[in-house]
Amino acid sequence: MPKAIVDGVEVEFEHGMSVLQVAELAGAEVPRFCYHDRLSVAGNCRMCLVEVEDQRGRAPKPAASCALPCSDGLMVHTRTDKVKKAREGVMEFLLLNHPLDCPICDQGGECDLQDQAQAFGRDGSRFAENKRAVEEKYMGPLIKTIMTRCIQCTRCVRFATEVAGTEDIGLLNRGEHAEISTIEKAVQSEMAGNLVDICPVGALTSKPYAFTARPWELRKTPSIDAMDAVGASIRIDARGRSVLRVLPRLHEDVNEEWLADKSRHAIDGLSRQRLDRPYVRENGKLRPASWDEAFKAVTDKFNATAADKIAAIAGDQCDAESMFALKALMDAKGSKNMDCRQDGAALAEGGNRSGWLFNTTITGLEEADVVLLVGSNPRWEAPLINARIRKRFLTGELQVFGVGAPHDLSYQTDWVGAGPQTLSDIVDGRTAAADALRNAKKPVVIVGQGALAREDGAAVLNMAGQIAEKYGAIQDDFNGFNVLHTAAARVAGLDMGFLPVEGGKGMGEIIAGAQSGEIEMVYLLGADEFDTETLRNAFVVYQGHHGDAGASVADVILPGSAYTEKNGIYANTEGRVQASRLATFAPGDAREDWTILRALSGALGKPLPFDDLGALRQALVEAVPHMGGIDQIAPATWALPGVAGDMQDSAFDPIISNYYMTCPISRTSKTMAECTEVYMAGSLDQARQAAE
Amino acid sequence: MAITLEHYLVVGALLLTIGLFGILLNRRNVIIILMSVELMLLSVNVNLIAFSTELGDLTGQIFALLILTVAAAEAAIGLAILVVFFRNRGNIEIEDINSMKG
Amino acid sequence: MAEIITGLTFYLFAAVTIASAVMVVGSRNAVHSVLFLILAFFTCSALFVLRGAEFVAMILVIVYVGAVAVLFLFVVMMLHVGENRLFQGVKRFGLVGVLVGLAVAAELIIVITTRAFRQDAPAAATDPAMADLNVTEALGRILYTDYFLLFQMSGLVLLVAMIGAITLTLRQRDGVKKQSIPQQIERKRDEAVALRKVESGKGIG
Amino acid sequence: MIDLFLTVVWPGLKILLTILVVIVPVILGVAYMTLAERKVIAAAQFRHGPNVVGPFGVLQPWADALKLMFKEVILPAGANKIVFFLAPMLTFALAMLAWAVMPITENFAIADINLGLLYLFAISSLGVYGIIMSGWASNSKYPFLGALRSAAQMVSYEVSMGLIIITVVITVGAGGFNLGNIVEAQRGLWFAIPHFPMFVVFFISALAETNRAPFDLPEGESELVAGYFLEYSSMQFALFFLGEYANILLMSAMTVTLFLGGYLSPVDIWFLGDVWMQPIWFVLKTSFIAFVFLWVRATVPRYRYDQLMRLGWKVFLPLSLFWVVLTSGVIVGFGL
Amino acid sequence: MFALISSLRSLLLLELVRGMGLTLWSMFTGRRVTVNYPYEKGVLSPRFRGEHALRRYATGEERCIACKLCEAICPAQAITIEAEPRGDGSRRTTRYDIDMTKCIYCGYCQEACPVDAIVQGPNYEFSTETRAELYYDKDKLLDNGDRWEHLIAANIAQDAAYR
Repeated sequence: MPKAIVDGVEVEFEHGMSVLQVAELAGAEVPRFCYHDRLSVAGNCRMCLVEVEDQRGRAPKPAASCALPCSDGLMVHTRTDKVKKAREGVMEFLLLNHPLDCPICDQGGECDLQDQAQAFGRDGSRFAENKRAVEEKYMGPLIKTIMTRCIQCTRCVRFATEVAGTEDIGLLNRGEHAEISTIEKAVQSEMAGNLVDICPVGALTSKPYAFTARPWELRKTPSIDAMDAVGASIRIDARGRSVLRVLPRLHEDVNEEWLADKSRHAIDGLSRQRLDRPYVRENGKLRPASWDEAFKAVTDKFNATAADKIAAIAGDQCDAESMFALKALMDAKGSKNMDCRQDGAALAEGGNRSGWLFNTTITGLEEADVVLLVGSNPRWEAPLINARIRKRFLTGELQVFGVGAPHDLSYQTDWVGAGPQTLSDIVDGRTAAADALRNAKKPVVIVGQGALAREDGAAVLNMAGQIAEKYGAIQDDFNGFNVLHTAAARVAGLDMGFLPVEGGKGMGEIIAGAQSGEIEMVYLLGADEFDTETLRNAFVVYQGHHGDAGASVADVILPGSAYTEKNGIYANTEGRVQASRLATFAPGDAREDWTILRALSGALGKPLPFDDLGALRQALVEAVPHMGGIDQIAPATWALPGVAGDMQDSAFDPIISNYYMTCPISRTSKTMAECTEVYMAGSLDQARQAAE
Repeated sequence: MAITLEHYLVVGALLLTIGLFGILLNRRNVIIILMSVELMLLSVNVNLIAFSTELGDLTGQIFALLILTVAAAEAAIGLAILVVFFRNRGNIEIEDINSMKG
Repeated sequence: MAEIITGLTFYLFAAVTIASAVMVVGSRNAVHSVLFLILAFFTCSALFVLRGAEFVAMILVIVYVGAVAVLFLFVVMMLHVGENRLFQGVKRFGLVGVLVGLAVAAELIIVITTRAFRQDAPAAATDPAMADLNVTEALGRILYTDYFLLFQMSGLVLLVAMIGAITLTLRQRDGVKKQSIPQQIERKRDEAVALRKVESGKGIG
Repeated sequence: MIDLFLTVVWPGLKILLTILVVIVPVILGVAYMTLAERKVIAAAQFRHGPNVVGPFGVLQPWADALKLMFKEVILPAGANKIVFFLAPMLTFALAMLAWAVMPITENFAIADINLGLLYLFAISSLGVYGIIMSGWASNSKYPFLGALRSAAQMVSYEVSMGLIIITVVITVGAGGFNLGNIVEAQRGLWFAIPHFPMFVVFFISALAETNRAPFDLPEGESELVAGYFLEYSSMQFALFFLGEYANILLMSAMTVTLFLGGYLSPVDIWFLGDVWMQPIWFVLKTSFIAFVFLWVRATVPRYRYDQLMRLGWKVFLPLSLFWVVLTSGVIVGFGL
Repeated sequence: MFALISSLRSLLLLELVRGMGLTLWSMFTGRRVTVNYPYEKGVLSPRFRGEHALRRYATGEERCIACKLCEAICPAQAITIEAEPRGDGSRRTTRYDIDMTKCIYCGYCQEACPVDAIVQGPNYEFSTETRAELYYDKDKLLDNGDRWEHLIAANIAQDAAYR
């Protein structure tokens, strides 16, 4: 390995690294604005100047270290007077036109420019002319622009172009007149929020978060996102009892350092339409009640109803603990009617755990050479996974084929068909996709919920599995068969078997039973994503955090907590077990979900055998051993999933019709409503015009 | 309503009995025992005074005064011992003091 | 009329005395016990006053209430004697206690009710020389004549008690700086102050 | 009916009236003592003192009283409720109780009892309980420390006070425990003159007994915040305050009675020695001693606690003991 | 001889008597030096740190821009600020509370303020009858600012040369 000497410290580095990376390896601090690990090198801020020296002697001028490949034996000096002076000069120039409005800037306190001006800048400016001013640009409902603060690092341009795949931002004009601008329309991406993170100054700031808080006021809680099944690592910033913003946390195997907009901005829904006290329905109307009254109502009905007439449905954002507690409660009663597949997806029917996991893993996508999307729109169902596919696509070694309704996925996709018929064709080797798959070294099949949540779902799943088997996606150290989930709770629910077993009723049968009177009591654990009106005839207990679909039909409402308000375990679509952390307490009388179930079990006279979260987790891990391995993926041996059978001819419907509203939280979020208005209802241009 | 000697004697007898009970029933707190002793001495004083005035003989009152001094001395010494014991042992429970039997 | 008032006063004070005596033994809090002890002494001295023994009554208040009980209170407060669990040892000693107590009470009642002591009671043995003196003076006269030795003895007892108490509780603590007034006073300026020429930037070496 | 009135009600009323005749002026005096203190200390420090409420601030005590009455009663957490509320009442009641035997004129005292001096002494020795109880019941460290200090201090100085009282009693001779007799014995010569050192020692002991500067360690603001009544507020606090000042007045009256000839006129000319002038002389003398109390506070800095104890046990006790011996020696020796 | 005199001196408490004499003398002869407070008042420094006030610009626009620096620096954590964009998009507070019972009058808030919005004015007579009145909100503070503006502005101008 080549070696370099940074400030007298010898380091080994890999070939192709830039001087900046090598210096960082050696522990030297090199300031930078435009350079970003995950973006291409622009080299236009000049902040990372260092002196380099080789056998021929010291270079006459300082060099921009981010753009200079490091060579063997190079000597790098980052602390010489010359470097210091150069940085001060660069800093002074950067600040020439930067307004010193830190007191009203939302970036204040976490601003790269502020920090580096303190650390590397001079104490004053010699600039006596008028500063320039730049017109604000409209970048959509999530991003607020104060373009005068911009230092033209072009990180946002590169992010939009490279990662988000929407070439909406560009640098216009030259010299004094250079400015960042949207070219034709607002940034049309589900990852637009990342622009705020990536901007080193306060030019792009979060619009919903504008002026609400300062970074030093916030209580930062590392946690896990539950808005989709990716399980991105997030940091929840809260003040008092309200969550003010969510930022991504670095997790190379899941979200790198990006975060999707819904995860980031739906949190204002956490403070709206909350269930903060129990309710009981009396004479057709819900009235506020005490916990005791609510428990009594539940107990009376629960004890009076036969076990096979009671059913439980778990929602999409439940933590594993509460599902486990509910399952334990149902087991104690002897009821087998429970399901965690609200959309009725034909998962866990035949096959084993490998049949419902994203087996390739998210990082595994970076080895794939052909991807076949079956009834899936990863851009909406899992924007971060979509970003990974795009990342692989940009290397030029990936071909993407899709079966289903065509979407713009931000990379080139060949839509080879619309429905199950195409799958049979591929198995029979009849389409272009089949040829590509045949030639692929690591083919990947991604089955979306749109392909499964239909009556022939099991057959479709089986067919997709056959494709994977036939084209060599199932290898010893590689499994190219993937199910892409949309619900954060789904994998954990399937893993622990929150399913109808041995004659129990599944989702569809529960609904049918409720309508026919076979099911008298339904316990909804945060379940809102189906037509709850079908449960009108049954006695519905709704335990959840928002007054949404489930609550509207409920006879008893038990206020639970949202994913930011509890310590819970989630398994993402890969099967990666992750723990979320309590960032704020649930409002009012609401409690953590498992405690409600525990208390209810006590009221029912069937106390669950755990008194604290530790004991509950222990019980959970005993029942489902791999739930104990936080941030690990338990391996699953391959078995062909699904049930072979006839398939209908209808096309795959997309499972998500509106990316911005998929759960009770995002449905109540004002920001998400605005995004829906702008991006979904097509009023983007009107909004843009209005802004101008 | 005439107050006779017997009245005082009854008061003295009751005080003595209460003091005795205090000593016998209390197995924990030495200070209470000391106080009970003081109560008993007080009852003796009541008797002495009662008889002294009844009989018109001041000797009773003299004895009462002497008992007062002795009781004061006893209290001082007793409490001093307690303080020293407390310093060494950290409590003054009778069960522990028993261990001084060796 | 006056008799009724005296009688009522006696019953009042006697009742308070007995009640507070009971509370001394039965109170859960040791500090309360001491406070009740004080009350018992105080009311008892009132009883003495009613009986005409003012001097002893006053001395009782001054010596007992003013000094001895303060000592008790001090010790109780300083030692943090927690709760007084009265009946803790009842199982072991309760029966004995009740028996002994009842026996004593019975004996006393028998003695009182039989009035055996009355029979040989001499007539008022008042010394004619003291007839015109008040009780205090008479007391003084007897104390310093007939009972002078006893008086001296009790003084000695007090002295011994004082010495004992002091030696018991006095503790010499090491490592405590003590003031020595003579040393302080005798210190001269020459021993305490020294004038030095200090170079700037060097300090005193 | 009339009989009952004559035998019970009328004597009772008379006693009540007599008590009021003494107590009301005492309470008024106590109230104005607080004003006087502030005025005297202000004067010594070149200040004005209270001068807003009424002319020269004469209504200040009433304003203070009103304010204190309407303050919130605060009971500290973990405090012993009964003892906590009992303590200030006890302090105040004892300070008032002692006035029962104080001779105001040669034929007026509420209760002219033989052992008046002993009674006075006994009552003043009970004063320590109010303090200890308050300190303990507050369940707080500072009051507790203050109470312990105060109790130790009061008990210590009581010893030398007792010996000085014995000196006075010896000097008076027969009936010496009667306060009236003591005053009458001073008709020729006030005891302050032959017993001058004891007069000084008694006064200083009185300072210590009432926790006044320079012996106000129990309430030492700098270290114990306010001492035993730190946790008190409202009327409880007022009672402590009144009790403290009533004690000052009491001690002043006691000093006057024992050493300055009580109600006697300093000069027996014209009408000045008449009986009706006696209360005036008594009040004047008492006021003077009370003024000295304030004057001392304005002058002398606080003693250290070990110095205080040293003074009490190693200076005053031997000195007063020596004086008892000397006095009795002189009386026996010269056959006085 | 010296020892004799000194012990005599201490025996007769001469020093004490002299001290007492001094106070007695000053009681009757001393000139009264105190200010007769409610009717006369002392002179205040322009830097005096009294009751807080939020100032406005001459246009009537409030100065505070909700930068929260005062809240951050307040050592007693007496200040609570909440902000959101105002209708015109400018950064303004929706809530500006000072708990005067917590305030230690250190003056850091006015030092930290980039726009001289929060200042400690010359008023020191703001005792209240209830505790609740000491929890100042934005209206109260702005009202203070309006009331004391002429003095505050004068003080700031006077002190400006030393900053």
